[in-house]
Order: sequence, then structure tokens, then C-alpha cells
Amino acid sequence: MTGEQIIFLITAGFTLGSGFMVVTTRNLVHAALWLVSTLFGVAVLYALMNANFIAVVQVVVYIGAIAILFIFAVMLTRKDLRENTPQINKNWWAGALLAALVFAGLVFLLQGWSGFSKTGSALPSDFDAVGMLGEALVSPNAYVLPFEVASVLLLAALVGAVYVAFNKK
Amino acid sequence: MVPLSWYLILAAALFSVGLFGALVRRNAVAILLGVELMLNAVNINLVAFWRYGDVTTMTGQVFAIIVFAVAAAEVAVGLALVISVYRRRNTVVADELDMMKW
Amino acid sequence: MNFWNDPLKIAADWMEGIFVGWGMDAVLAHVLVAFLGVFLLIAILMVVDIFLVWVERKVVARFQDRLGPNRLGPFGLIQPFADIIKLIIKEDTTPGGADKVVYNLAPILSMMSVLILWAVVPIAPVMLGVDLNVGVLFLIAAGAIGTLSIIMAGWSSNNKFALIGGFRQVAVMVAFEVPMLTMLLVPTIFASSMNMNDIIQGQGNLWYFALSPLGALIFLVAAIAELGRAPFDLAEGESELVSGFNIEYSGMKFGMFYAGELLHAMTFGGIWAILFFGGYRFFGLEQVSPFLAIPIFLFKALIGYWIIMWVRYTMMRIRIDQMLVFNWVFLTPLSFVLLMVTALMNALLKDASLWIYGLGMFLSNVVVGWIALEIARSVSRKQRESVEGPKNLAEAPH
Amino acid sequence: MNEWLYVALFIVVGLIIPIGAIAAGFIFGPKKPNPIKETTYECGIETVGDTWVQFKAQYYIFALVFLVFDVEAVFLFPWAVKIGQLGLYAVVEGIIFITILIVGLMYAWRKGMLEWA
Repeated sequence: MTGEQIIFLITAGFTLGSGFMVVTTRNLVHAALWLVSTLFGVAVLYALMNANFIAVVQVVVYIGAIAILFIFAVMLTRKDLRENTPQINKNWWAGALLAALVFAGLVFLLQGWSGFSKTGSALPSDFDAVGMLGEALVSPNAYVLPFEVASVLLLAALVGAVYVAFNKK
Repeated sequence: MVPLSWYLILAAALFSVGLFGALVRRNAVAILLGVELMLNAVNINLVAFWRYGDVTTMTGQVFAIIVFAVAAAEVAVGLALVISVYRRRNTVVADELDMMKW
Repeated sequence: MNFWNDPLKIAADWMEGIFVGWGMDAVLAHVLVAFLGVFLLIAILMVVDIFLVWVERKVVARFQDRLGPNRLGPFGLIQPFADIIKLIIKEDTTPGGADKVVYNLAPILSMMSVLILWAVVPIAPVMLGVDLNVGVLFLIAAGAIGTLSIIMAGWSSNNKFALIGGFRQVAVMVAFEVPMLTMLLVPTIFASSMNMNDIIQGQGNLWYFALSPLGALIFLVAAIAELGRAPFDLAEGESELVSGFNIEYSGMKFGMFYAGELLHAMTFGGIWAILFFGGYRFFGLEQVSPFLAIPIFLFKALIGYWIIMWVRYTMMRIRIDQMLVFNWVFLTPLSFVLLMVTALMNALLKDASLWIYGLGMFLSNVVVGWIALEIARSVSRKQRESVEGPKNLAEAPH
Repeated sequence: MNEWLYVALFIVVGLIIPIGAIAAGFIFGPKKPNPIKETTYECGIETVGDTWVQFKAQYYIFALVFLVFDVEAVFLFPWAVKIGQLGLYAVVEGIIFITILIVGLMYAWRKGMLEWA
């Protein structure tokens, strides 16, 4: 087993463990903090895949903004944070069963795929991922439309969220 | 080098954990936490397919970034809805939100 | 290659040779040496940090026409060590009802978020730090962990004032991160790279400050707000919130927040120097020896730090509503306009000579800044007149 | 070797040093906790009521606007790296992108959401 595989296994265990804590912790602020550690684990996985830009963006967007937003939202809706009420549905077993089935189904489906256990090759040493990403985002025959639509999507999210949350009646 | 299958299995497991959270949590904020996990599982897959496919095609990374934008929009509007409902109904328990009967 | 030109490489090779000689695996030896190097750098930073306590106290004393620490050792230089000993032998109290794990994790993460900034800081031509192709964004990522640590400290202390202070600080930090991110894009455009080394290399002929003085200024304002220092220190607000998010911390845990803030300020001075003032560059002097390059970089960083202190001890605290309006309504739109103008000018003047390019950039910055100030002036005059009524005719401008 | 290894070293050392400092404080400092000492400090009088005060909704708006512009910056960084080599069209696309988001900022401002009160 190579060092990279060991790092992967440790990170994967950490990520999944934290993810499990996210969905089971009773205290919602703790759940949000566990989400942070899950997302950090995912960022490490991106770094392991040499996707530097995505790894840093993961930390910037998820830990820097989305986790903060979650904690703020938890604080703004504090009443149901009390830990004495049950946090889990009565028929949680059905959810667990469904999740397990989805996992089993996904693994079963993927196993039949020919590229399942593919291994990658090392990246060329002068590989400029960020530059290529920039070019892909703005060149007319690549992703310029999604690029602009993302802007509209963010605008819609901003306007919608402002309108929904604080429309004074 | 880690084989692609490891990443795919991890992503599937993370997706299932997120799905479990989204299905069973009663608190609407916690449901959105579960959805975040699912979106991250998707992103792991996208980046893994970029890395193990043709690295000179940036499709996987571009899609991953767009998923970031979608996740941001989803969280922004979702939590705004939760806050809005909380201000009117004083609850964020999803089972108790039954205003829309029809 | 001799010791004078590249001391770190020589030392690292020598130590790796020793470790391999002991029968250690080559890769492991390399990692171990890298670990020792990182440890050395951070240990030096902590020593610098201790002296920053002295610098800060001495400088504030001079600003306020006092002497500052002068009893312990020459010029009071031993004073910070006495402070450290005091912090160590103080009792670490934990408030009842605090969330122990989160409470103890917060100061550690706060310090770490500052220390890892130095991973991408090039301090000399041969000491480039980690050669990360996303270096600029890494700074923001490290800052994100700092923001999180503040919210953790505020929430876990089980104290209303800590919670309010933490929330205010986070609101301010996220608000001012927008102009900061935008201004980080300006050197990125000039250098066509997010790598900190490339940004320094790109300033061989002209510092980016000459190309974008307004950008440097906006970055500094955002950095001061990010640090939570006066005039943007309302989260600390000793008179209103007692001390903000770190109110319940004592002993060394408080020391971590305090030392982290000082080191953060100096680090921002260094980053400011790298992004806009050429980092370790000084008319080719840096190529002579790292023993010259490091003092040059340190000097520039300390000048940035001194400006941050100067602002801190000169300005009064402004209210949080004024501050956030200032950011969202003035600084953020201004930084976006500046970014668009910079991108446009960069494309238009791409083939022009260096001097025309520099002059065009500089003039566009000046024009944008002037227009913004004029708009701000007329808006604030209208606001003032709506409060106190128009001034009488004799005073009115013709 | 992967450059992230060095970043990991920085993270590890960056954790070790503050932990060591706090541990030193833990070892050398006195430890005599009692319930009175552990009460929270608020302005010199006894704490009243619940710690979890209700927050202004404006905090959420600030975090929200920040999130939107954070993601925007994520799109703009690759753009900024590349526009030096690409033509004017790339710059114009970026300017359209930014302008659309400034409209959102203007909307939030017009709704009075960016003010404190």
C-alpha cells in the first residue's frame, strides 16, 4: 500500500465519520461544525486528486461562507434547537433502509462499469489547471453560457433569499 | 495511485449518509445539512472523473464549480425559507410545516 | 552554490544526508527535514510575535506621548517575556456551561489560521514557501478558518457578550472579505497568475502599487477590518461588549487570540508588501543573498504593520451600522468598478509600452477614486443637510 | 512530490505550537475551579436570562450577500488568470458577469437590507 492510499483511507474515514456525526448529532451547532470537518476532509481529497483550485475553493466557499450561513441560520431559529425534543423522525429506520439500498444499488451499478477500477496517470509537471479552467469558462465554444448563467443564478438566489426571508408584511 | 473505484465508493457512501440525514432529520436546517453532504458527494465524483479521465478537458472541474454555485444558491434560498417560516410559524420542524394542504 | 547564497538548501541537504546515513528512508528523511524547516520557521515567527507585543506597546506609547515599557531590560525588551510568563502561570478558567471541546479548539484554530498563511509567503528568492498555484486564494481559505474560530469562541463561551461580539466580528469580517477578494483579483490580473512568487516576479519593473494605488488602499482598509482593529474594532468594543468574543478566555488561551491578532497584523503587512510593493524585491539587492532579501521583506512588512498601527491609534471607533454601510454601499461597489476598469485597461493597453501601460493604469485608478470620492461627498452632504437642514446662504458654496 | 504535503506540515506544526503553549499554561498554572469562579462575566452584575439571545435577521443577510460574492470570486479567479492572454471578449464577459451581480447588491441595498436597523 502506498502512502497516498494510506492518506486516502484516513481522510475517507474521517470524512465519513464526520458526515455521520452531521446527521446524528442532536445539537445543531455541533452538526454544522461536523459539517465543516466533513467538508475539510473532502477538500483534502481534492488536494489528493491534484485539483488544487477546487480544494481551496471548497474551503473558501463551504467553510468560509456556507458553514457561517448555517450557524447564523441556526442562531436565528433557536427555539427548535432545544435538545429535549427528538431530532429524528419516528420512522427513521425507513430512511436508513433507503439510504443503505441507494448505497448498495450505486455500488452494484458501478461495479458493472468497465472503467470502475481505472487508475490515473501523473499530471504533467507544467500542467496549468487554473489557466485552462479560465479559458474553458470564457471561450465561446466551451462554457461561457454556464458562466453567465451562474451569475444569473446567484443573482436570483440573492434576490429571492432577500425577498423570502425579510418581506415585511 | 488510488484507483477510481475508491473515490466512487466513498462518494456513494457520503451520498447515502447525506440522504439518510435529509430523510430522517426533523429540523429543516438539519435537512439542508444533509443535502449539502449529497452535493459534496456529487462533487467528489465530478472531480474524480476529471482526474481519471482526460485531464486536459476541464469539464469535470467546470461542473464542480457550477455545483458550488448551485449549492450556494440552494443554501441561501433554503435557509431564507426556513427563517421566513420560523418567523411566521415559530417552528423549524419539518413535520409541523403543513400549511400547503393542497 | 554556497552557504551565503542558499543557506536553507545547504542545511537541508546536509541534514538529509545525515538522516539517510542513519539508514532512514530517503522520502521519510525529506519529509522530516521539511517538518524541521517548517517548525523552525514557525518558531521564529513566534519569537517575532513575542517582540511584536513589545513593538505594539512601544509604538502606541509614542503615539500617545508616553514612554511605554522601559523598566525590564534595555528599552523594556524583556517585558514581553514577562508577559508570557504571566500568561503561563495564570489560571485557565472555563466558564460553567461552556462547550468544552469547541471552547478549547477555538484559540488553537485561531492561531493556526494565522500561522498557515506563511505557507505561501515567499520571504526570499530561495525561500519561496510552498509553490502553490492557487496561493492568493489560499490566503482567503486560511482566513475562513480564522472566521470560523471566532464564531466557535463566541458561541461556546456561554456568554451573551461573547456571542454578540463574535457575531458582530464575523459579520464585519465576511462583509469586508468581499472588497478584499476583489482586490486580490487585481494583482492576479497583472501577474496572470495566482502564485505568490509569480506576483513578485511580475513586479520586476514596476510595483503594482504604481499600477493600482487605489487597489492597494482598498486592500489595506479591508485588511484592517478583517483584523478587527480600530477604527473597525467594534466587535471588541471594550466599553460596550467588555471584550467581544474572547471575553471568557484567560491565561494562555487568551494569549493565543492576542498573539494571533498581532501576528495576523504583521502578516497582512507582509502580504500587502508582496501583492503591491514587490515583496522581497529591492532594485536587485535581493539577488545578492537571502541574508539581504529577508531583512528587505521584513522591513516592508513592518512598514505595513506600522501603517496599520498608525491607523489604529489615530482613528476613533465607528459604529457597526456606519461601518457595514460604508462597506456595502461604498467599498464593495468601488472595488467592483475598479476591477472592471483594471480588466478593461489591461486588455486595451496590452501591447503598449510599459510606461504607457503604467501611466494608463495609474490615471484610471486616480479617476475612479476621484469620482467615487465626489459621489460619496455629495451623498454625505445630502444626508447631513437632511438632518441639520441646508446651511445658510452665506456659507453655502457658490 | 505533492505541494500539499508541505501545507499539511504547516497545518500540523500550526496546531502543535498553540497546543503546546496552552498545555504549558495548563501545566504551570494553578487549577482551583469553583462554581463562583466559573460564572460568566457580564458587566459586573449577575447574568440574566438565556445566553442564546435572538439575533437580528440582518446577520443572515450579510452572510448571504457574502456567500454570493464569494462564489462570484471563485468564478472570477480563473478568469483573472487568463484574461491577459485572451481577447477583449473575455473581459467583456467578465464585466457582464460582475454587472449582473452588482444588480443584486443594488436590489438588497434598495430594500434597505444592508443597513443595520
